[in-house]
Amino acid sequence: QAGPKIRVGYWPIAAGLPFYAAVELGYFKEAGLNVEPLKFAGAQQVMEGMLSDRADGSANGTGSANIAIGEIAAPGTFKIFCSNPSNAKNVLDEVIVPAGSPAKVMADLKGKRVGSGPGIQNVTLAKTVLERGGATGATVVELPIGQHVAALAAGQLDGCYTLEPTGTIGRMNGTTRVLEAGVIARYVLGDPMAPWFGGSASLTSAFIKKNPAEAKKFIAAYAKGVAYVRTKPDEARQYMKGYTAIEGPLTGEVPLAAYMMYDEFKPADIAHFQKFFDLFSEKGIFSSRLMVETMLYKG
Amino acid sequence: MNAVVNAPVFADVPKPAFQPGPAGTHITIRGLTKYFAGWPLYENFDLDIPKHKIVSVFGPNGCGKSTLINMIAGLIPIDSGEILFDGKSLKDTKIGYVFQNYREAMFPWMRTIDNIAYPLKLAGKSKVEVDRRMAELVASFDVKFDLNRYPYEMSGGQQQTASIMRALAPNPEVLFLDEPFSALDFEMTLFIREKLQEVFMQTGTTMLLVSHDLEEAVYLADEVLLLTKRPTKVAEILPYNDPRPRTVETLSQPSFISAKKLSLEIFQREVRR
Amino acid sequence: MNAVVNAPVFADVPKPAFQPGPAGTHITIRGLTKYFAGWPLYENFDLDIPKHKIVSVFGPNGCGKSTLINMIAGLIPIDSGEILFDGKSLKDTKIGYVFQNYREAMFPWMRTIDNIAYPLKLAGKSKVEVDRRMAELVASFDVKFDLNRYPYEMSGGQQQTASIMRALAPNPEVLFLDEPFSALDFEMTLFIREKLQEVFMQTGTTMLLVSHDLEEAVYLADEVLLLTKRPTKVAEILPYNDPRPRTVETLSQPSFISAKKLSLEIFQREVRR
Amino acid sequence: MAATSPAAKPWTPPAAQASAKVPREPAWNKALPFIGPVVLFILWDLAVRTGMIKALLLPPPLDALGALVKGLWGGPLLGDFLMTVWRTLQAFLIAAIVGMPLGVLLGSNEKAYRSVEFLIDFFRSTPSSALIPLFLMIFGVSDVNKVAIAAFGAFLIVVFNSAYGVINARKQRVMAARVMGATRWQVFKDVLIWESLQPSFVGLRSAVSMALVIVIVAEMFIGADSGLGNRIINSQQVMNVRDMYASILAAGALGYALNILFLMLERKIVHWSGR
Amino acid sequence: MAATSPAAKPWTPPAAQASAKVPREPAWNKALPFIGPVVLFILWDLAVRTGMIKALLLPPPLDALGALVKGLWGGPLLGDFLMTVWRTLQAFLIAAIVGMPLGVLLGSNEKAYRSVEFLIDFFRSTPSSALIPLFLMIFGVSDVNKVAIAAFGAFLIVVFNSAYGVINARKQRVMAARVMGATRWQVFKDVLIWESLQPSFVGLRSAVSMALVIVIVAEMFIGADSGLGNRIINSQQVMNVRDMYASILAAGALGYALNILFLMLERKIVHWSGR
Ligand SMILES: Nc1ncnc2c1ncn2[C@@H]1O[C@H](COP(=O)(O)OP(=O)(O)OP(=O)(O)O)[C@@H](O)[C@H]1O
Ligand SMILES: Nc1ncnc2c1ncn2[C@@H]1O[C@H](COP(=O)(O)OP(=O)(O)OP(=O)(O)O)[C@@H](O)[C@H]1O
Ligand SMILES: [Mg+2]
Ligand SMILES: [Mg+2]
Repeated sequence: QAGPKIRVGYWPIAAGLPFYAAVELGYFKEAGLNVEPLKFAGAQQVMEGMLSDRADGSANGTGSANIAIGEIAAPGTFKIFCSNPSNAKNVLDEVIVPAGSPAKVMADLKGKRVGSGPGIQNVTLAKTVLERGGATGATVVELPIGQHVAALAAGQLDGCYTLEPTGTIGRMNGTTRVLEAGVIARYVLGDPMAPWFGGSASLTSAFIKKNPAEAKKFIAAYAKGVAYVRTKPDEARQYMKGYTAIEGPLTGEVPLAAYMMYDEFKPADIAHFQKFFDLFSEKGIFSSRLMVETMLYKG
Repeated sequence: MNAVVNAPVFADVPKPAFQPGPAGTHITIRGLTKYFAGWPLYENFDLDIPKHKIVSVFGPNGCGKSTLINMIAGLIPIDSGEILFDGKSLKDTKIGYVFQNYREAMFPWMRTIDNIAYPLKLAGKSKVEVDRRMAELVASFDVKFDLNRYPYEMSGGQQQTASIMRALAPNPEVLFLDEPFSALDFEMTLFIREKLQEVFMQTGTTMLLVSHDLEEAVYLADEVLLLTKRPTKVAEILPYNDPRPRTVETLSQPSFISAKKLSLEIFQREVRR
Repeated sequence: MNAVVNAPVFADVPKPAFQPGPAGTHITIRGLTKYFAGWPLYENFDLDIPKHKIVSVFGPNGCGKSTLINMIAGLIPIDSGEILFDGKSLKDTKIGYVFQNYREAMFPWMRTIDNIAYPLKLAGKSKVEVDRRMAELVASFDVKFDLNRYPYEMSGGQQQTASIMRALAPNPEVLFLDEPFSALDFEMTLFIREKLQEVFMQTGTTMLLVSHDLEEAVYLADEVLLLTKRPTKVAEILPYNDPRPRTVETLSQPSFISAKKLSLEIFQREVRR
Repeated sequence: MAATSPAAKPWTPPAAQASAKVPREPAWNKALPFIGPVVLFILWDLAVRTGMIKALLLPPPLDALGALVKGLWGGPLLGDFLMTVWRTLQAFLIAAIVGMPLGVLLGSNEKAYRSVEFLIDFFRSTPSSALIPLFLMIFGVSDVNKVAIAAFGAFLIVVFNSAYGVINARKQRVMAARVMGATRWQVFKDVLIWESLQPSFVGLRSAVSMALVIVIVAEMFIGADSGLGNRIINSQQVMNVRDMYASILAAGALGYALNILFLMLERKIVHWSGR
Repeated sequence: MAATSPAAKPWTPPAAQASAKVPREPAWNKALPFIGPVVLFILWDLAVRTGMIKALLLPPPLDALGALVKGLWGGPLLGDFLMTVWRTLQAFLIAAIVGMPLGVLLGSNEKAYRSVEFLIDFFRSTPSSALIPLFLMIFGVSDVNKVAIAAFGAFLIVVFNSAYGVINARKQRVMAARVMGATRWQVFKDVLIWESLQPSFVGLRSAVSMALVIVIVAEMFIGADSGLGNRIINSQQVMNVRDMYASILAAGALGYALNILFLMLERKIVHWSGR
C-alpha cells in the first residue's frame, strides 16, 4: 500500500464503535487505506496529538469540546466529519443516584452532594444541569468517573452527573439507578430529544489538504462503519472488546450512541451543536465564541 | 520397614560440672568458646577475674583481648560457655569501658562534656549532681582543652582522655580499659596512670586493663594475665604484689623488674612458639 | 561632596622575603598559619624538614602534630603560608602515610592484601610486579594473620600493621607516620621499628614520625622536633647522630640517654609552661 | 557546668583577628544554585523558539514565568499555591512525626522490620493513583482524603529511609551506650535516632517531594476545587498552557524550596556529618 | 598472590567441627517476612466480612488472590504483568546505569551538585502525571514514552541518593587515597563509588519502586494496550474490582520482589555494612 499512513487517535470508550468496527471489518483496507489506530488515555490527549502532528484524525467519542478548544488555539486545524449526538434515547450523559435513593426528579438533589468527573468541563456541565434542573444549592464534588458508582454505593455522595457506561454498570450490580438520562439535551439544549453533540470524529485540515483523495476515501469507509453500527448494532457490539474496557455481559448492555455524518447535519442540528459551544464560551471555558459551521467538514 | 540393626549409639558428652573460682572472684568464665569465620578464637576457655584487683591483660596482637572484654561486657555474643558476675547479673553491674576504638565510641552529636556526663544522666542523676561530678572530674584531670567542643574537633589524645573520663564518671564497679594510653602523650600517660591508681585505691574498682606497654601493665597490675596466640589460652597468671601507691621508685624495685622480666619472657616464649 | 581631610593611610604589611632552608632540605614550611574555629593552631610557623633523614615529632596532645602532617600532605587546606617540596611539587612526590586513625583509612570493601597492594595498583604496576612486591612485604613482615580477610575482621594491631605495610609498599620518597606503633604489641613494635630503620637505611626515605614514646622517637630519629602547646611553635630541634643500624645496645649508650633526657626536659618544660 | 569554664578556656583567642583570616567562600559560589534553572530556561526557550515544540502546547518560558509571577502576586494562583502548600505540610508532618520514630524503632530490631517489610515495599511500589479508590472508601470524598493519601505515601518513604539508616549504621556507639547501662529506650533516643539522622534527612527530603507529588496527583485525579493540581488539570482542559506551566513551575519551585529548607536544617542539626 | 598463602594461613582450622558450633538462625526467622502479608490479608478480610467496606467495592482477599493466581497462571494477567516488568526493568536499568555514576560524580564535587540541585529537586517534586503532556510531546504515544518517563523519575532518585551518599560520607578514606597519589578518577572509582554504595542501594531500591509506580501510572494515563496499569484502569472503569485488586496485588508483590532482590544484592556486595 503506497498511500500515507492515517493515524487515528481514539479514546477507549463505546462511542468509537464505528471506527473499531471499520478497522476490524477491514473497511479501510478495502479502500486501500493504511489506518493506524492510536489509543490515547483521554480526549484531551487525542486533540493535543493532532495539534502536535502525532495524529491525523480522531474517532468518535473524542470530546467535541476538546476539539473545539484545540480549534480556538489553532484556528482551522480540525474538520469534524462525524459526530455522535446523545439525548434521552441515545444515552451518554445522565444523573445517577443510589438504588435506594428517595430522589425521584432532579430537583430532589437540592442541597445534596453530587459527583462529577474531574476538571472544569465536567464541573461546568454538572453545575448547569443541576441548576437548570432545579437542584439548587447542590455541591459538586469532583471524582474520577470510575469512582462514581463506588462513591454512591458507599453512601459518600447523593448523586452523580456521569457518562455511560457508568449508569449501566451501577444498574447491573444493583447499586445505583438512573435518575435522569440525556440531561444535557434537556437542560442545556432545552429538549430531552435534542441532539447533544458531545463527541466527534475529525481529521486535521493539514491532512485533508495534503491527501484530499485519501481523506475522501477514509470518510467514506468510516461512513460504512457508521452504517454497519446503525444496521446491525447488536452484531457491532463485539468490536468494543480490545478497544475499550467493556467486556463480558456489559458489552450487550451499554447503550449505543447515535451518529451523524457531516452530510446529514440539518440547520437545526447545527443550531443545537452551536448552543452547546455557546454554553462553554459563556462559562469562559472557550476563550472566544466558536462557530460550529466553520468546523464541519464540507466534503 | 527394615529395622536398623546395630544402629550407632550417640551419646552426649557430659557437661563438666561448674567449678566456682576461688573466694573473691568477681567474674567467672567457664568453657568460653568463640569462633570467627569458622576458626576458633577461644575454645573451652576458663578464667577467674578477682574482685578489687587490677588485672593487666598482655598478649600478642589479634589474640583476642578486645574480643574477651567485649564478651564479658556482653557486647559480642559468645558461642558457648558461661560468664558469671559475682552475685549479680551483668545488667546490675555498673561497667566502665574505654574502647580501643575510642573515636567511634564517642557521640559526635553531643559536646564532649555531655559525652562525659552521659553515663550519669543514664543513671538518672540530677543536673546538680552531674555538674558537681563534672567539676570534680575536670579539676581532677586538670583538663586543658575546651570540653565544650564536639569530639570530632579534638585531637586523638584529647578524645581518648575524654573517653577515659566518661568511663570513670559514674564510679563503675568494673572498669574495662582497652589500650587506654595508646594515643596519650608522655605526660598524659603518666598522669592518667596515676589517676587510675588513685581511683583504684579509693574505690577498689575491679579493673581489666589491656596494654601493650609492659611497664604500664605491670606497674598498675595486681595480676598480669598473659595470653597465648590464637587459639587463645592462658599462658600464665603472674601475681605482682608491691604495695600501693606505687611511684616512680617502684619502677626500679627488684620485684618490679623481675615481674616485668618474667612477663616478657613468657610473652616472648608464647609469641615465638 | 566633602573631601576627607587627613584620611588615615592604610599600608599593607610587606610580605617577608622567602627564606630558603639550608641545603638538603626536603620540605620547606614558611609562614604557615592555620586556625580552627577562630583559634590559632599555627601562626606564622616556619620549619625545614631535611631530606634523607628521620624526624621524630614529639609534642603534647592536641598541639597539632596530625594537623601538621595533614597540611604537608595536602589533606587539610592551610589558611596561609607556603609548603614547598624540594624541586618537585607535592603531586609528583610519592608519599606514604600511616594515619593515626588507621581504622578509617583502610578500605573495607577490599581484602586486606588488596588494601596493601592498592598504592601499587595506583602506580600502574603490573600484576606480576604487584605480586612480587606483596610476597616480598609479607615475607619481610613475617605476617602471621590472614591477609585474605577484610580489614574489619582484624584486630586493631593487625589493622595497623597492614596500614604500615600499605604505606611502605610503593617505596615512597617521604613517609609520614602518625603514631604507627600505638596499637602494636610489644614484639610487633620492636619488629616494625627495626623494619623502618631497615627501610630507611636501604632507601634513605625522608620520614616524619609522630610518637608519644620518647624512646622510640629518639631511637629512630636523626632529629627530634619538639613542639610547644597551642598555639604551636618549635620548642627545639635536637639532632641525634648515633650511627645506624642502632640496636638494643644503642638504648644504653650515653648519647642516647642524654638525648632522651634532654628531649624529656624540654617537653616537660613546654608542657608545664 | 560553670565550674568547667576556666579550665576549658586556658587562653583567650584573638577573635577579631582570627575571623579575618578565615578564608571566605568566593562570591560566585552563591550563584551556583542559579545555574540549574537558567540552563533549564535556555533549553526550554530553544525548544520553543526553534519550533521543535509548538508554542501552542508549550509556552515560551518567559510567558510561563510571567504568568507565575502575576498569578502569585495576589493573583488567583496564590490561593491554590497556598492550599497545596498547606495540604503538603499537613501530610508531611504526619508522615515525619509518625514515620521517623517508627522507622528507627523498626530498624533497631531487624526482625520487626523484616516482618513489615512486605507491607512497606508493597505499598511503596503501588502507585497512589491506583490506591485512590481504596482511600476514597476509607476517607470519603472529603479533603482529608488528599492529605491522607499523601501522608501515607510520604510515611512509607520516611519509615524506609529511617529504618535503613539504623540498620546500616555502625554498631559501635550502640555498644558504648549499652555498656554504660542504657536501657533499650535510652539507646533508642540517645543513639539510634541520632545515628540515623543523616539518612533520615535524605528520607525526609524524599518524603516532602513525595507528599507534594501525591497531593498534586490527588488534586488532579480525585478532584478538588483548589490547589495546584486542580489548576493544572483545569488549565490543561482549556488548553491554557501558560497557566498550566505556571502551575507546574510553582509546584516544582515549591518542591525545591522545601528541599533547600530541609537541607539547611540538616546542615544545622547533623553538624558531625562527614567527620 | 600465591606467595602470601603460606604466611597467611599459619594453621588449618578444624572447619567441620567449627561450623557445627556456629549458632544457626532459628527456623521461625524465615517465617518473619510472611507476617506482614498475613496481617494485611486478615485485616482486609475482616473489613470485608464485617461489611465495613462492601464486597462490591473491595473484594474479599481470597477472591482477589484467586483472580491473581488464575490470571498469572497462564491467564491474561500474565502478559500484562510481564509487560510491566519489562518496562520497569528497562526504565530502572537506564536510571541506574546513568544515574549512579552521575550521582557519585556530582556528590564528589559539591559545587557541581549545587548547580543542578534545582533541576533535581524541581523534577522530583513535579508529579509525573503533570509531566505526561510534556513527555507525550517529546516521545509521542509510543511505548518508549512510558519507559522514558519512568526512567526519568527513577533517575532523579538514584542521582539524589548517590550524590548525598557521597556528600555525607566520611572523608578520611578519600584522603587516604589522595595521599597515595590517586587521581580524581581513581578516587572516584576506587573510593567514592564504594563509599556511597550503601546509600546508593537505598536509592536503587527507592528507584525501582518509583520506576514501577511511574510505569503503572503511565500505563494508566498514557494510552497503553498492555501492562498492569492498563488493566487497573480498565477494570476500574467497568468496576471489576476483583481484577482490579488482583492487578494491584500483582504490582505490589512485584515491587516487593524487586526490593528483596536488591536487598540480597546489597547484603552480598556491601559486606562491610555496619562495621
Ligand atoms: N575540625 C576541627 N575543629 C576545631 N578544632 C580542631 C579540629 N580539628 C582539630 N582541632 C584542634 O586542633 C588541635 C590539633 O589537633 P591535632 O589532631 O593535630 O593534634 P595532635 O597533635 O595530633 O594531637 P594527638 O597527639 O592527641 O593526636 C587540637 O587542639 C584540636 O582540638
Ligand atoms: N568480625 C570478625 N570476623 C572475623 N574475625 C574477626 C572478627 N573480629 C575479630 N576477628 C579476629 O579475632 C581475633 C581477635 O581480635 P581482637 O580484636 O580481639 O584482638 P586483640 O587481642 O584485641 O588484638 P589487638 O592487640 O591488635 O587489639 C583477630 O585475629 C581478628 O582477626
Ligand atoms: Mg584489641
Ligand atoms: Mg594526632
